[in-house]
Amino acid sequence: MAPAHEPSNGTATVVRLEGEHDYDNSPEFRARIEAALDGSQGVIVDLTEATFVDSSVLGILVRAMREADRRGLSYAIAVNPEPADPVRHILELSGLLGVLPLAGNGSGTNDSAAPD
Amino acid sequence: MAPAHEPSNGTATVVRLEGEHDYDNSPEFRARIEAALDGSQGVIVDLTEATFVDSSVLGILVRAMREADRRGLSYAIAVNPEPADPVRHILELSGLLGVLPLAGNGSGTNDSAAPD
Amino acid sequence: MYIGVSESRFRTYTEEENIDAKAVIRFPAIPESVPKARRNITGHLEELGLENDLVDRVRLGLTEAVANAVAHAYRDGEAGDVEVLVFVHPETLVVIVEDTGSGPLPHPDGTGLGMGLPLMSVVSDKLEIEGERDRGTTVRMTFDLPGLPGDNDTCGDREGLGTR
Amino acid sequence: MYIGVSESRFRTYTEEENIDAKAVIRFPAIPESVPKARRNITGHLEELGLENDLVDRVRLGLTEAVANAVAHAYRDGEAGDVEVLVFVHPETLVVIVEDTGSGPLPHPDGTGLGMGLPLMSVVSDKLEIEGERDRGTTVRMTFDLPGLPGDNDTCGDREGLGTR
Ligand SMILES: Nc1ncnc2c1ncn2[C@@H]1O[C@H](COP(=O)(O)OP(=O)(O)O)[C@@H](O)[C@H]1O
Ligand SMILES: Nc1ncnc2c1ncn2[C@@H]1O[C@H](COP(=O)(O)OP(=O)(O)O)[C@@H](O)[C@H]1O
Repeated sequence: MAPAHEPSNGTATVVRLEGEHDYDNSPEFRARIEAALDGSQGVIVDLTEATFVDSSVLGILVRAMREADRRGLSYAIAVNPEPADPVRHILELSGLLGVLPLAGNGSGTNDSAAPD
Repeated sequence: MAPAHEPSNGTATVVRLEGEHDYDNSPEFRARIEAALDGSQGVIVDLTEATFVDSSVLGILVRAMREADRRGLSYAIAVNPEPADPVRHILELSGLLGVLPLAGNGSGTNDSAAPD
Repeated sequence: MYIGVSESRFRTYTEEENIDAKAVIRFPAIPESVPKARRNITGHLEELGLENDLVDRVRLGLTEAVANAVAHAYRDGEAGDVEVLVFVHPETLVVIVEDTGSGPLPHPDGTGLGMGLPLMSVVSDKLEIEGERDRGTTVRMTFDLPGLPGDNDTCGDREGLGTR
Repeated sequence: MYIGVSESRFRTYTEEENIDAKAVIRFPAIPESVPKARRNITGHLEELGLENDLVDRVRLGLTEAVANAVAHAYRDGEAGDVEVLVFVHPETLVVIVEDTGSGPLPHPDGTGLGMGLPLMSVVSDKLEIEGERDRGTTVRMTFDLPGLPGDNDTCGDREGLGTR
């Protein structure tokens, strides 16, 4: 299901999630994000087309942020700005909207975790 | 309260906990165990004189185990063998009796996390 | 109408409280059951005409509870089932997720970030966990239904949950 | 005798259930209150003549709940209080720990291993968590008292908790 090569945006690889992601299919997402961290100078996770994420996905997002930080890679999450967007709502409920570095709407390369 | 130099047993440093340890005083324990990991080839945590530990202490014990493993240091926990011992009971309740490497009663240098 | 699940703690709830179960479903405790259970419950929530905020919260809470049964309940033995019961009790929506596994046990070696239980408690108005060693875990989440006196602003508050 | 705690969810419990509170104590939500609350409750448990297994479990559950209020409830604002209520309700011992902080929220950045909530659920026969955003969290742990029909072996099972 995962594309063999993720599209890359400038120097950052974009990992796009579509549809529903949970404990069942999140290992796939983990593999994609790990490959992206290994193969580029930064990662943008695009959640604008995702319709559901659970704590296993949230855990992967947090761990990847730490890993990007440790390696000095840029890292950002793109979320649908609509307040009613279910994934935005889940990030709010989980308290992660204030923790994860958000990219400009759906496109940007906001380097919230820029190398020093 | 913590001795400046922990007694060492062979090549392992013994970190002994007495009395009740919880969220309030566990930072002290964390500092002692970290110093022991830094300054020796192994650590024995002696809980035989401890009368209470909470999850903050359990978390430190688990993290130290991982750290010792990573560094190739020996690591063992000495627990009172009495089934009624409250600290043994807490380790049982938490499922950690099967996870932490237990030393022979109160003395041994069981190297459950021996360097390879 | 209550669909009997033998030897289930569900029975106690539904009989004691004399309520009509909206849905009782049993799934094998395997990863594929997580999205299945969520999709199944979504149908029932839509029938009930609940608002989106509440639907999002119920879907997340249910997913976490089912995923925990799959991930943790049957670690040391044969995999069993996970059952989901949803019903409307006068002024609340109740979601019960039950397994017959180990009972709640910490697993400090786990790969999770431990967000499941706090999330279940955030999304619901009340979270209850009962379990017994080797006899399984029952998670019960209660959601106040909006439009009822006094409960209204609970949901409102939660909707506006801060970003830090 | 109930010692009134104004604006407390305790009031609801004790009034609705018409019970005699064994102890209501309020502590500032600071680390020193964790051992203080535990020592205080231990006195009450001894008065009740409970067996060691149960005393160990109650002490651990209480410690975890108070430590959570201290560590998590007042992260984003002024530190407040944590209140502890203990009472015997016909066949159970009930321990309630309440704060007026953030309400339950996951903190994935935390340093904890996330063992507190599962431990509270392991030690007690029932764990209930209620909370409201910015209005605090109430944790209620119910412990079956031994020697009562049917509940006896619950405790027995728990004592024999496996080593893995
Ligand atoms: N149904 C269950 N059966 C056994 N243990 C459980 C169950 N649900 C939760 N637990 C225990 O509670 C812990 C915390 O759960 P949770 O907060 O969802 O975090 P995570 O699943 O990320 O570890 C789990 O690691 C597990 O040890
Ligand atoms: N009283 C509380 N107020 C706010 N949040 C809480 C409270 N108790 C628990 N939490 C949330 O639940 C999470 C899990 O708690 P716990 O299982 O005790 O793990 P830990 O304290 O190690 O993080 C905490 O990290 C915190 O985010």
